[in-house]
Amino acid sequence: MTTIPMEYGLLLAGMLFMLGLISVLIRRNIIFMLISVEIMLNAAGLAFIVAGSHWAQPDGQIMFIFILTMAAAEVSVGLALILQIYHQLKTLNSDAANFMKG
Amino acid sequence: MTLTDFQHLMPLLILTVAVLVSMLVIAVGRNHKIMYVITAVSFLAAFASLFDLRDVGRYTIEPLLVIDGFGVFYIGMILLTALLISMLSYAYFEQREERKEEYYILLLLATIGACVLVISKHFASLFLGLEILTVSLYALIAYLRTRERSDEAGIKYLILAAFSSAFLLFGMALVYASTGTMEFAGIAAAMSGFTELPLLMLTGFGLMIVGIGFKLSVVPFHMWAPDVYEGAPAPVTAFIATVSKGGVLGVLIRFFMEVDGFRYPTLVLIFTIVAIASMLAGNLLALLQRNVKRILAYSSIAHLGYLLVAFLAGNQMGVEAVTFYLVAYFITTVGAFGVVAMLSDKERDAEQLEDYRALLWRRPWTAAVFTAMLLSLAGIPLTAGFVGKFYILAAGVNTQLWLLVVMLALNSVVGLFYYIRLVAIMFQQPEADTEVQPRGKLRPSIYLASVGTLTILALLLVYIGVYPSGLLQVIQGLIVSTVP
Amino acid sequence: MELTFYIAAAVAVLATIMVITRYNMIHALLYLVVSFLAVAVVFLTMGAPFMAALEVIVYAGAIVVLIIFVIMMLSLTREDVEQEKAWLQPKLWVGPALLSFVLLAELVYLLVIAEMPATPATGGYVDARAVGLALYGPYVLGVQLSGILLMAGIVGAYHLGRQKKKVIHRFLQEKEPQKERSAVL
Amino acid sequence: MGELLWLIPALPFAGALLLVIFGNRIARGLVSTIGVGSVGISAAITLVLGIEYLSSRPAFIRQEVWQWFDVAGFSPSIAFHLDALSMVFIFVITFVGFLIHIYSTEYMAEDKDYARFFACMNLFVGSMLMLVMADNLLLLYLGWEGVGLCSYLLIGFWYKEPANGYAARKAFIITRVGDTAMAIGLFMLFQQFGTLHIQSISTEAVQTWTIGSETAVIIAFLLLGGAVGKSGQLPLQTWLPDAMAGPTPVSALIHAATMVTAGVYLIARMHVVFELAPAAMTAVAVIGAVTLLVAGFAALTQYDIKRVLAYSTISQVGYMFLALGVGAWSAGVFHFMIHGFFKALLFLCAGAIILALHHEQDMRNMGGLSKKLPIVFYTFLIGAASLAAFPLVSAGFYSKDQILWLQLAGENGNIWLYLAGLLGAFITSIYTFRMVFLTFYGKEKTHVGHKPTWAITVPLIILGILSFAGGFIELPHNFGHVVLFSDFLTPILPAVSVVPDFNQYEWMLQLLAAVVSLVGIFIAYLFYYKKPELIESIHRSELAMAIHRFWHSGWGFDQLYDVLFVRPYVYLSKVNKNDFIDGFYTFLANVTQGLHRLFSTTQTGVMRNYVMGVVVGAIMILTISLLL
Amino acid sequence: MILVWLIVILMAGGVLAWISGKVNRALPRWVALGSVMAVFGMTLYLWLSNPIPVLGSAWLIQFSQPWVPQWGIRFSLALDGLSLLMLLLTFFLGLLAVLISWREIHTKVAFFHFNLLWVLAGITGVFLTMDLFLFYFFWEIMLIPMYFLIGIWGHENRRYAAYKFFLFTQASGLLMLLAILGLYFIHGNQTGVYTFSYFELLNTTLAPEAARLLMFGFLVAFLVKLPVVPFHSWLPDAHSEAPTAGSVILAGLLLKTGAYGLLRFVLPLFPTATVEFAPWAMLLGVIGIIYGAILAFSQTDLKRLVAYTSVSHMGFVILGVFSFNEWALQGVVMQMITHGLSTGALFIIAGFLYERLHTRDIRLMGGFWSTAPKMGVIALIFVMASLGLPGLGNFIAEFLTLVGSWQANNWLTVFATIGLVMATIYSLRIMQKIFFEANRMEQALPDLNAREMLIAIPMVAMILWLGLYPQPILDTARPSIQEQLQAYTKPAQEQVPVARVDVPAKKTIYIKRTGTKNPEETKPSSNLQITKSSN
Repeated sequence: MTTIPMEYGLLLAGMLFMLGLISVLIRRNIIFMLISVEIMLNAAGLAFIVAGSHWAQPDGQIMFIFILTMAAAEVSVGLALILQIYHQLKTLNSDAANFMKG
Repeated sequence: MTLTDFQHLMPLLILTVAVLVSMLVIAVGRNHKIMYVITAVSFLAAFASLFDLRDVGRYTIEPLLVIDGFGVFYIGMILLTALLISMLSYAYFEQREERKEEYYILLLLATIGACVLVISKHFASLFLGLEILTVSLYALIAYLRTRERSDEAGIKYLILAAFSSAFLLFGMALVYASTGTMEFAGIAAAMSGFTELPLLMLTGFGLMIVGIGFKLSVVPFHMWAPDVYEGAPAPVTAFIATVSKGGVLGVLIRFFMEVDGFRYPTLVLIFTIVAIASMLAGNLLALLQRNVKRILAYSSIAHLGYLLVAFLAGNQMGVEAVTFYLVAYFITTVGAFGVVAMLSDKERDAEQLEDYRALLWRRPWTAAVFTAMLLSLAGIPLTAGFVGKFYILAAGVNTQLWLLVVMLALNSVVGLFYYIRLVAIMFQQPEADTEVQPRGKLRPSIYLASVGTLTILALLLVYIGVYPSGLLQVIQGLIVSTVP
Repeated sequence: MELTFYIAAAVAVLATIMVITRYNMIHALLYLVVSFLAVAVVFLTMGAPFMAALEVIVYAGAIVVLIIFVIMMLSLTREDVEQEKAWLQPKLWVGPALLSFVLLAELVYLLVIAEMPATPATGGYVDARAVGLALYGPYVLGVQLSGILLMAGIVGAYHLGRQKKKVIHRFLQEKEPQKERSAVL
Repeated sequence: MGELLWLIPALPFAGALLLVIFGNRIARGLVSTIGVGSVGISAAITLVLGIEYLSSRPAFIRQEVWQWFDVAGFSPSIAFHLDALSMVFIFVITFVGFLIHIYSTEYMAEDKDYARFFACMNLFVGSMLMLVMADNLLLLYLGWEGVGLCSYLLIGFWYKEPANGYAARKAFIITRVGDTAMAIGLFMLFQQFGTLHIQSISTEAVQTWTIGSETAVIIAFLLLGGAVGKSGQLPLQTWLPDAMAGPTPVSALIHAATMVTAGVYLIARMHVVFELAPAAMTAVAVIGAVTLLVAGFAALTQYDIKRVLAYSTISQVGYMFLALGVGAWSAGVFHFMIHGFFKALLFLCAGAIILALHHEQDMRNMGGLSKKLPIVFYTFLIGAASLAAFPLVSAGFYSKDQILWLQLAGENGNIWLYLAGLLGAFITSIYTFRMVFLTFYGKEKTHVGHKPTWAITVPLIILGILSFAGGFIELPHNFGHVVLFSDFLTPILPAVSVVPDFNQYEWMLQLLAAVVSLVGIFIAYLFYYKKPELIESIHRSELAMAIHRFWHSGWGFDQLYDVLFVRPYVYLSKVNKNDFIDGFYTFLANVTQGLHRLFSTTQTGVMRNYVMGVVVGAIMILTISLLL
Repeated sequence: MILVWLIVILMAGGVLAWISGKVNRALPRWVALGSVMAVFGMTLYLWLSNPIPVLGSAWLIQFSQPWVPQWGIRFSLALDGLSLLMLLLTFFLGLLAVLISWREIHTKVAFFHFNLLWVLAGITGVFLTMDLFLFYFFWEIMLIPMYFLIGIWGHENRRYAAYKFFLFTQASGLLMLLAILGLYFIHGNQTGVYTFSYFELLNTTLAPEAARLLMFGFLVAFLVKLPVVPFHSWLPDAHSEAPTAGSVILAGLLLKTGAYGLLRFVLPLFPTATVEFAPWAMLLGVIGIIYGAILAFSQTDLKRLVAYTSVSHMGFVILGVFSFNEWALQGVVMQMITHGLSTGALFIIAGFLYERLHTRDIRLMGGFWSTAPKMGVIALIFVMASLGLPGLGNFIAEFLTLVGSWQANNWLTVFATIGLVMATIYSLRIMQKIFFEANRMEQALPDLNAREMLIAIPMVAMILWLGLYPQPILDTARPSIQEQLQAYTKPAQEQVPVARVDVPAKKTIYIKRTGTKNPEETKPSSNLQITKSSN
């Protein structure tokens, strides 16, 4: 069980986190951006699990549950908002939502 | 969870109950006024319940929460601010076509989140409090969903906040990985062994700063602030500017004081850079801005920079200064956005500079209140902002943060320019030919809430500006005993 | 067990790369499910079976399904995929990707050179029971707070997601800005 | 009697005050009564006091009116000091002033600013009296500046003409340059002695300084600066010819008889300091000599009658400086008095002529006036004789002769100074009688309008008598040896010590001076009356004309100063009108605004960019973590 | 308590004036007039009933009340001769400011008078307070209403001028605040007593480096306010764009707060640092004198011209302050008062002209003497005062300053004296362009009316009085000046023997100088002795 060093777990989490981050940066579709953020949150959850497993504590997993809750809440609000935006702008292009600047 | 635990969580319980009651009331029948009254009363009741906790000392609800003088004061501050904002909201939303009732529920929820933040002593409660606050804010910002700008602001805040939350979480995970605990005290204990932070923990802290910095809207995580301020309804903007930031700052202070993060030059350097950059960028961005809400947004960025100066002082005086300044800043910001809200109409918020031209001659009292608020932001005597700024400078000088203090002084001057520019516009002579039609007025009873709130705020502003020792006493009394 | 971890990790990374490079949203979501499943396997290897289950149910299940629902509501067409392709031109993503790689490199470097704390004697396996005990023991307040969090999400989603009746009327009123916008796009 | 002392300056001041307040509202008769009366009473008091003084012969009379102020021992008073020296000056000021006031009632009769004129004149007389009666240097400085102000106001009296204003400002500013030097001198004196009280300085200076002590020399030079400015000596003489823009009585009173001799007074008053500073003494003499020559040559070429007189004034004051420079104090003061009489006379005559000729001042347009204005002619002749030092019968002869004699006989004398003085005397008689011949002889070129009445003629006659008879109170050793005047001054001003065994040559020198004067007159007669074609032949020569132009412009000093000071100053001022320092702040403001624009571009409103911002922040933080 | 009343009356009067505007348009003027008269009367009474030379002590009245005890801030006011004089000037000019605004201000009369009175209240506070926090408090308070005075009732370019004024003074003020805080903590760390009290802070011992830095903090604020080149550039704009009353208060009072600050705080608090800095400060003063004079000459806007003359005149103040002797400081005090009067008067005349002509461009004026001789005479008097004509107050001020500064630095004094010539140049230009030459305007200029004479005559009387018998002023200021100088006189005496040894015999000047530092001892007033014997 303890054969997997924590570095590897954290590295995996880091890579997933960065992939999500890249996606947020390069995607213009708002839904994609939301998905990417979910990937990042998932990666952060993974990091907690890894750490929790390292310390053999349930705390990491509990944090994961909380992250899960938050992700769910956020996705629901986010999707509702995206629907709203789509109604307004007739597009999912995040760059189109740039009325406010300067 | 024991009964004493519940007693100590009374303010939060009251708010939670209020949320539930509100939902039930909506289920029965929608009524703006009732919702408003429930909200206001619950804020008041929650605030009143704080008086029981005056001499709480340090009560912990393991492992998540700690209730101490610091927390009580911050909760009180948050509750009062939320109360004032809810009072301002009434007239504002009365004019809107949108459904009004959910707003109050979300406001209550967001306030709960902020309260949890300032009494949390564990990453889990920190995270949950922050997310309750944030998720409520998503909806609050986009509340006027028929407005494009409101939606735009909402989605920007949502994506960015979630994005930064991910950073925060990842940072927490790293810290947890490094120390094996998520409690502040545990982390502090783990850290106490090190003179230099281990890299893993440093990385964790770094990523956490990204998340926290975003919520505080300090440079370089500030870019959302003006757009969100502009897009959100004026009372919500006030809420973001005050309660949300105050809560985050509260937990930041608690965490940093607990782990004594000021020992580590890397962290101090990061915060110093962030503070200076915030002051500079905030003020410079606001300089020629023509949108009042954006001006206030940029100015809030700068003010967070100022607050970080006192925060960096890292001693008890610094904490007091931050707290005092927050009080002043809350009053001022709520007052300013209150004026914006009051002047707003059905179509749009009163956010263009043009809306304020010659305001003094049209609505002298509103203009006077706004002027007082702006002068307070600028740190001019007779206002709370002056004493606050003085306190920050004193804290900075005391710890000999000369660079920061001088930057603060110079930046205040830049800041002064746009505040008095706004004042000057209000004081301009009205042009004879453009007779400004007073906007359709609401029933006086509805206005009363706004006017009363603004009056209270203005009086408080001047009172604290002239006689700060009362507030000081409270702050010192509550914080002295509990700052670790 | 080790091997499982490496395979699952590789799958997760690859699937995620696929997610972020797909033009078709549905394809991307399917890869996302794969990625989540792989991560669930990683959880298993890490000794967190309960979390693995939750990952599959909530992430791969609920959240992705929710997204798919929304995509269906929006009734995306072929053009949207083309659109997505157009948005994902290299010149647009090279800069941000480089930036991210810098960050990634820094993070990886930091994680690699960082000294990991010594592992405690006990094994890493934490079963559902331990998690449950902790969750409803010390963390019960957290659970309640999660409830409040979910309530905030629900109320928010409800308010924002409500279909308005006045939409048509409003668009009719504001024909002019609408045109301007399409010009911008 | 001493109690009345304060009235002497106070009355003219009171007159001025009354005229300023009520001048525009009361009749002209009343204006002249106040204006002339106040000075008249002052003159009367002076007379009474003078008699008193002569009979009792105290060292001095001092009257303190009030203590001006007292700061840490610096305590000047408003106090008057009357001794022989100031007596002479008061006498000249009040009497000549009185006569000129009377004269002015007619001269200025037509002017609409009649009251203003008398107000200024009264103010001037008051200030001048203050100057000479002050018992401390600060009060003296008050009078000193006060006369400067009045000079300014009166030169620019006809203010509509910008040139007059220019001349007025020039006078004020140039004299102020000298005053500045003097002020610095006062600072040094105060530093040395802790007081500005003249008597104390005089007594302490002797005890403190050795002869030639550096401080004494510096102070003496600084005081000399003030004297040079006020008295129109080189190098600050350029204002005086232009000062003729004022009404002629002003020129007579201020720019001939009294104010320009304030420098003489100052040096005489501070003679103790000067005696301790031989270098400064030499400087005084040299300045005097050079000035009298420069001004003399310039006077030769002027056509404006008043300018001739102005240059002649500069030149004559040069003589006084010459005298002071060799320590012949009383000779200098004597020449001041005589000069006061005849120069006032000449100016007043010129004024009468100008008035008669409808404000024509160019001598080329005059001529043949001897018949038309007989009284003016004769009195002018007396004055001219005095100025030209016509031997034996003119007062000027005696005063000037004494100066020339002491250049050789005096201990500090110098043959070169003497020769300069002699040459000056020669030129003086030429230009003086050039004036006489051009004005009164030859054809009448301008119709005579106004004929002078008593108010003009009486002062002329009185001054004529004084110019004639004034010389007899001080006669050389070899004829008469009357020393009334120098005796009178001796308690105050030490007599010049004469080189022993030099007396026998005195008659030779007197003869020489007389010859020089007469030859000068003859040359003037030849060139300007008998054979005017000689002049024309000179005018044909290029070189002569160049010299003529050079002299006519007052040796080019104006142009020089214009290039050296005026233009650079004006240029400097104009070029920096908008204050380059302000430019720096504007630049700062612009930089700030530029930064604002720069920062504003980061707020694109595009969400991905904001995400990028967060990422950049994260990179920054991680980089810092890595590096530290 | 009477000191508190001074401030309270003004502030309350301000509020009352604002409110009374709702009742009647003219009422605010009377309210303002009444309150300023009241405080003026009170101050006059204070002055006349407390003959300072007799009392001989520096402090007449003190008032102290805890304000923010946690920080050691007290609401502490105290009156000495210096403050008394400044107050008299403040209220005198305040009175005139109300009077000149009688006709000039038509819009928002009530609010105008509110601001006017609050500026005066702020200035009063600055002159009275003996608590550094309170000082800064008042220092800032007076800016806001002043900003409004310029920004609302000013001329064409008012907003720019108002910003500039505000930003300059604020920026410098904040640096002063830092210095105050530095001093506060240093004192607190030394003694354990954290207090802002002026009297307590006087006893702080400072390391040279710290003293230098703190002094610069204070200096910057005061030098900007004074203003000293190169910090002067706000002044011409503010002065020329402000309404007449604003210009009068700016030139007459606000600049004086800088000079007052130098005297009251910089000199006694940092004796060693100031001595080090003195030559530079004096150099700045001389540069100011000359630079201001040169710039004044080429200005075509009358108010701007007068503003630059202020720059020049204030150069004398800093020159004098850093000479550290009684003559110079008395000169400075006199300069503060007389400059307030003379420049104030010139601004008032500019105001009169602007009311009549609606221009301040002197190129368009000329020949007004013929139609407005009264105005001409009064202008002449103040122009002469401005160039330092003896017999008028400014002369006493400048002469004393220069006498004093000569003791400290010869060459700089020489250049400062040259400034007097330049003063002549620009001053005469005022007369020439406005009152002399031919009239370039079509209309004839009406002469001063009774109200305007009522304003002008007292000023003329004052400036003459100050020129001819300034002793009451000097006596009033003496004890406080001696107190500010206490720290300087001692080392001077100690240095005497050193000077005598070091200086070669030839340089008699310097040996003398140290001797004359205390004329009471070395020169028992030689003037008087002779007087006695001769009479």
